[in-house]
Amino acid sequence: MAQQLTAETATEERAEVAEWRPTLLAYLCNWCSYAGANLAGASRMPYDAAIRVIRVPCSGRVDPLMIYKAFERGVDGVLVGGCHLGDCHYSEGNYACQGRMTLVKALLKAAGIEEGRFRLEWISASEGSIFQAVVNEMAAKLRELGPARMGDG
Amino acid sequence: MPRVGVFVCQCGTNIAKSVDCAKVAEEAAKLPYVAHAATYVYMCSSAGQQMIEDAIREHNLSAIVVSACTPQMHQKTFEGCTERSGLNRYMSTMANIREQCSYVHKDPELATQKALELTAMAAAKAARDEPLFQSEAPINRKALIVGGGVAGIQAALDIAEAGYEVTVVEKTPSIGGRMSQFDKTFPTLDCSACILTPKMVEAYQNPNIRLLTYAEVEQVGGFVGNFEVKIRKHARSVDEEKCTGCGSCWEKCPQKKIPSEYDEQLGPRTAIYVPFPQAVPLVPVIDRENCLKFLKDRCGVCQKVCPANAVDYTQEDEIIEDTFGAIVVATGFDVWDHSDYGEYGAGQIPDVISGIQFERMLNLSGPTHGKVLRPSDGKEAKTVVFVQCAGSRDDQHGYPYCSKVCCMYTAKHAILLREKAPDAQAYIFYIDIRATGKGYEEFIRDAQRKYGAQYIRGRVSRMFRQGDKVRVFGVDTLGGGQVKIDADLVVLATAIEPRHDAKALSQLLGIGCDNNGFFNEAHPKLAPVDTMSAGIYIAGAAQFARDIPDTVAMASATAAKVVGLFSKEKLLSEPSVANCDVNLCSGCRACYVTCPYDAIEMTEHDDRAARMTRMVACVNENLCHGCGACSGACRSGAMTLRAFTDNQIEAQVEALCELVPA
Amino acid sequence: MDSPERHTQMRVAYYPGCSLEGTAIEFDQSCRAMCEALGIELVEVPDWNCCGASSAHFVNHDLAVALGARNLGLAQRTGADQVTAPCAACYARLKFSEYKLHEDPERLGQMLERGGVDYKGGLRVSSPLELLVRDYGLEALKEKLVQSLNGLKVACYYGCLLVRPTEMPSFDDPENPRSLDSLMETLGAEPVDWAYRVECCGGGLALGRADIVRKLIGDILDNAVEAGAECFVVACPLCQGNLDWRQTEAGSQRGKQYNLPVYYYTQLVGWCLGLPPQRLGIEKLLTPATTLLERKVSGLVSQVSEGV
Amino acid sequence: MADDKKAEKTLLGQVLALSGVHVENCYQCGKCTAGCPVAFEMEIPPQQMMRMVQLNLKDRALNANTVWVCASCETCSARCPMDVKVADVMDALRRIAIEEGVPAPAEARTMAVFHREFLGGIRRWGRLNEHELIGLYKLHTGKFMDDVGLGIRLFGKQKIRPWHFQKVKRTEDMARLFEAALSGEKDGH
Ligand SMILES: Cc1cc2nc3c(=O)[nH]c(=O)nc-3n(C[C@H](O)[C@H](O)[C@H](O)COP(=O)(O)OP(=O)(O)OC[C@H]3O[C@@H](n4cnc5c(N)ncnc54)[C@H](O)[C@@H]3O)c2cc1C
Ligand SMILES: Cc1cc2nc3c(=O)[nH]c(=O)nc-3n(C[C@H](O)[C@H](O)[C@H](O)COP(=O)(O)OP(=O)(O)OC[C@H]3O[C@@H](n4cnc5c(N)ncnc54)[C@H](O)[C@@H]3O)c2cc1C
Ligand code: SF4
Ligand code: SF4
Ligand code: SF4
Ligand code: SF4
Ligand code: SF4
Ligand code: SF4
Ligand code: SF4
Ligand code: SF4
Repeated sequence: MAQQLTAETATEERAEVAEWRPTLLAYLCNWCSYAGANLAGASRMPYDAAIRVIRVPCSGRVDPLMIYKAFERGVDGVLVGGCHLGDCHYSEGNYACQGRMTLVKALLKAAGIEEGRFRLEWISASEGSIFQAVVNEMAAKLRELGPARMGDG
Repeated sequence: MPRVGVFVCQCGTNIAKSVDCAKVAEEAAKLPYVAHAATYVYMCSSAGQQMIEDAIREHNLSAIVVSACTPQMHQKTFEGCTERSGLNRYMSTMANIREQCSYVHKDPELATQKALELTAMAAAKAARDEPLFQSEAPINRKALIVGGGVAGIQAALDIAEAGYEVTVVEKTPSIGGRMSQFDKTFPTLDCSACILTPKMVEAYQNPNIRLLTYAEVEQVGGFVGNFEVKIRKHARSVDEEKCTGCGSCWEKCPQKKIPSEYDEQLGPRTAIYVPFPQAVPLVPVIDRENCLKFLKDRCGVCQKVCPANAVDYTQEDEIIEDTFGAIVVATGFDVWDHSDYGEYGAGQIPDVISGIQFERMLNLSGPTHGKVLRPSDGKEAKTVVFVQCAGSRDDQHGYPYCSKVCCMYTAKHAILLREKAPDAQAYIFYIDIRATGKGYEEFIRDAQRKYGAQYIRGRVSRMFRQGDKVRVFGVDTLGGGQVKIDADLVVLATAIEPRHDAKALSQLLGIGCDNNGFFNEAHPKLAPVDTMSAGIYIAGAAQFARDIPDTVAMASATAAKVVGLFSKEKLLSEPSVANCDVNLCSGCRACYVTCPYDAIEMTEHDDRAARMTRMVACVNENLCHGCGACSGACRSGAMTLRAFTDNQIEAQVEALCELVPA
Repeated sequence: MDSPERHTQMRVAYYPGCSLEGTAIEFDQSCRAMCEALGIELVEVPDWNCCGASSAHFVNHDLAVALGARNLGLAQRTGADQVTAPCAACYARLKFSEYKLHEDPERLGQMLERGGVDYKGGLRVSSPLELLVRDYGLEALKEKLVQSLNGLKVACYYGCLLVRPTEMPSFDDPENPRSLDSLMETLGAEPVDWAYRVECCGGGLALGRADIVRKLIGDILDNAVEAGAECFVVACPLCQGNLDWRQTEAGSQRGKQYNLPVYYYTQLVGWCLGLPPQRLGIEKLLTPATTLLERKVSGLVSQVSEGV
Repeated sequence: MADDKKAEKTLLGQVLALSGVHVENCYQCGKCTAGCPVAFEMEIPPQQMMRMVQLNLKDRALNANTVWVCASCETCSARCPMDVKVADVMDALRRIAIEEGVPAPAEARTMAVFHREFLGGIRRWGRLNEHELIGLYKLHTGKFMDDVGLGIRLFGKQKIRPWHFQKVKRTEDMARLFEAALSGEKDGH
């Protein structure tokens, strides 16, 4: 699963440069998913460079509007990452998040945003490889879907 | 106008290898609000830090961005820079261009572009940073301990030893808890009273410890450092100051047949009583529900015989109000009531008793003076069947969990049975043996080898009275086949369960209970004695079934937590807390129900513009942990989390989208 | 307090079941006679079918549910809101059908439709014992008694089906049932404290594996005798058959001679209501059963009738 | 749902599909065996039967006499601490044995015949004709002389009245009900 960074992967990356690059925005909770991303980094697990992370204290901080507005502004995909259920640093913030994200999905659907553009994932501080996989999967999906456009659902 | 300084770190070549740091700095300088940008080889080195501090002063910066490693590594370092150069400490933001950029993207062009975007996002946020302040609260350096079992006593002694005042609130007339009921304790078989009584007396005599027995916590307000607590001390009907514990009163009391709680209903007590001879304090209480004076206004013997004139029928409950800095909850456990087991006689067979009742039987000062006798006819019991896991590991009748101590105490019972009656035979029905402590497995083997206990692997299906015996239908799953034993006495290793009033107490304290009803720890591995409420700790069997070694270790751990808290000069709160804009708040309570720390109160707000008072949310900054769940829940945009405001997050998204080549 | 008038208006659908038409004819007779005397109107379920008893659910759960449901549908046509089944096995099967129908009403509904049945649920399934103890009331019953069992030492044998399966709501405690005991106390008998009240008698194994049944009832008989019982009272034709008919065999196997009549509770209630023994089928019991009852009343003026 | 398909092929999966009982919850405490009134006659006691199901040892489970001597008394189900409905599992195993043509072991054959004849009778008549059942049973098991004495005694008490039997009027309904119930399950229930 976890690839090591090699000369070939660097050249593969190169080929992408000229192409259209999707913008994948991620809201990651400080304690688990953000730390998981750091672990992927510390272990040199390469992944798609489309991702831009905004650190939040807890996935419970994520407001549906933060996702909706991001699509409005032109990002192509949004990832929300939190601690596994039961592991939340603040005990139950991720449950609050999970509840709200069902609303988000409905909202995005109504706005004509394809399903693959939004994901909620529980990624722990030790799951660097899962973070890598999720980012790669999502970025690939976004490349397949092309730029997001709102409102024509 | 904010003036942001950007400092791009090369981390030797860690970052510079794939990110063109000079280019990032150069481009960053063009970003809105950025007044200065620079790059350096090691930003966290003293030279790097000095460079930042100088730049802040020289360029009159109001906030900084350090594009470097993860904030989890050096956020605090760079906060030092802002603080030292006279800015508010928290006007410092990091962009993670190492772990989340240079380490994972080898392509220089992609990595450089990403680093720039991350820097721009951080700068957009930094431009909207506002000074944050940690609020300070004084600490009231007194500890409250709820429950005076071995856990409560140990915690009290440790805290008192460190020089702080402790109040122990114990519900029953004496401290001591379950351990005071035992004859001997596994795995070393030392006499329970011999090791516990000295501790009880020490707690009584320690000038730093105040024991409030026959008392309960009635109300808890405030927060860590300043809990305001109301305690009800039930009327004892005996003046604690005057009583000498001579015993004349309970010797003369005519009400002699009341089932003793301490003896688990196997023996009687009087209406004025001390639960056991070594009780601390050695001051009786009158059980008003059974006293003739209170029932029929007759008798009054105890008052007449008391040489110290201590008996006072007019005494009333006393309410004690006090403030504490920390609370330790050590209320222990209850024992599951086996009348739920119809197939085991529904509690109606006198010779089917619980493990804790057997403990009382084994005790020399107990109702049978240490003899193992059948409750039905007082004859000595020779064939004793023990049934493990009664009410534990049972989804149908009892609890799903393993009660942890019953394998061990059953082995202890089998050993003590042989010691008391060498011709007695113990049969132990078990499913598994769980003996996972120092010397525990060896203890079980001793029970088998040296004391001849017959272990039979299988659960008992049914038992009933057969003449003067109890017929037990079990199974030997290893030997194969059903087993029928006619026993003199059956001892059920009944489950350890939460105190029946644990839920109520947890609500009083604002700490949660788990699915089974035990108090919730903050983290099962890394914070096993903390609770989700700062300043409240749990010890012993109140958290889950625990044996004495675990209980005492936990108690000392809570004491270390309390002493650690008390050794601080003052309490500093989390700087990044939630804040409600009352003008926007609709009073919908969405935040209120979401907050895991009960940090939000709905309060009345005098809305001048609308000429009315309405309910709005209000954050108690001392309780807020800064998770932001409230802010995520708020539909009106009224609730924000400082340092992670909607405004700051939107600005980051905007900065990102502006830089993305269309 | 329930007024006797109310009871005279009780109207209940009656499901006799196959055994009561066959070898347990006396259970049927005594039950009808008892209800008549108490003013409980029994309306026989028209064209009822076998409940499937001990075989259907062995072999196929849907079939077991369907057989019961057809009867429930027919019972509902009588207009009564409750159907009573004396045989404990039938009672358990009907209750099971009613319970299972709620689990997947749609699928079972379709299945029943194909079998020409229309049952939407809502009927209460009871045993006449339940009817007596819970609906009629033991106090009300006491008022109607004309003779007492005068301390007859009786072992109340519930068997297994009356109180199981435990996942269905039961009118009595599954491990330590009391209803028969209280009924017997009301009749002036003295229920003995014994252990085998819910142990299985082997039920449907009687025909296929009489050897097993002999062993099981031997244990039951021994325990009852040890507890001082003079007779049994039962609520199930399988229990009655096994205990009564195979008593001699079980005895000779153990070198013992048992002599414990095995009454249906309906017979004993009928007896105390003063009904003639022939209407109760007491002479149909294999172990001689009339003398014991006669001995209990003879020479003793019944306390109950004295009070009336 | 490829997983389900696969699971259904295992004994554990088959039992789950037929009875809804999760046998994997059994932790082998033996309480079912301890209380089973006929365990002394079983080649494999109930608790070990649960183990056979867990391990998918179909041959061993179905070739034992266990399911045929089980009296369906539900004692095991009522007392299992893990809420494993053992009696329902026995029902399911019996069905699997019948459907897959596993012959009942010799001395358990009598019970298999009993159930077959019992149901056959209901299918034909709607009601159980006890006398027919006894007759057919004896015919098929060859146990003519068993219980003859008992039969004569019952006859004497007018408990056996072969001329009295009444069948259900709408026997065609009965046949259709059987068909519906038995076919329903072929659709996967
Ligand atoms: C039968 C049996 C035998 C055992 N034998 C052994 C053994 O040999 N060795 C061993 O290591 N462990 C043994 N244990 C386990 C041992 O009992 C526990 O480890 C120990 O008692 C836990 O101590 P505690 O202080 O947490 O709780 P407890 O001993 O239960 O003390 C809690 C105290 O809090 C008080 N309290 C409760 N609620 C309130 C309230 N709301 N307000 C104020 N006060 C309250 C209670 O009155 C009690 O005094 C045994 C347990 C049982 C059941
Ligand atoms: C295979 C395995 C799996 C486990 N899984 C779990 C699990 O899932 N959950 C769980 O709760 N527990 C688990 N445990 C138990 C867990 O490992 C221990 O509870 C825990 O590691 C104990 O921590 P410690 O600090 O006491 O000891 P250690 O983790 O052993 O740390 C001791 C440290 O002291 C250092 N040291 C040793 N001697 C000296 C010396 N003379 N001078 C200086 N330093 C020294 C060592 O190098 C080491 O860093 C597992 C254990 C094993 C073996
Ligand atoms: S600040 Fe971080 S990135 Fe820079 S040199 Fe120090 S460790 Fe490396
Ligand atoms: S007689 Fe008085 S002094 Fe003595 S124990 Fe009783 S109350 Fe205390
Ligand atoms: S007054 Fe009450 S407590 Fe005192 S001796 Fe009399 S009964 Fe006992
Ligand atoms: S400790 Fe032993 S007896 Fe107690 S529940 Fe666990 S396994 Fe059963
Ligand atoms: S930030 Fe978290 S802890 Fe603070 S008030 Fe909001 S929900 Fe409560
Ligand atoms: S969620 Fe927002 S609007 Fe609702 S009460 Fe809280 S702060 Fe006010
Ligand atoms: S009683 Fe239940 S858990 Fe125990 S062996 Fe039997 S089926 Fe398994
Ligand atoms: S249902 Fe069968 S397996 Fe269960 S206890 Fe009864 S006879 Fe034994």
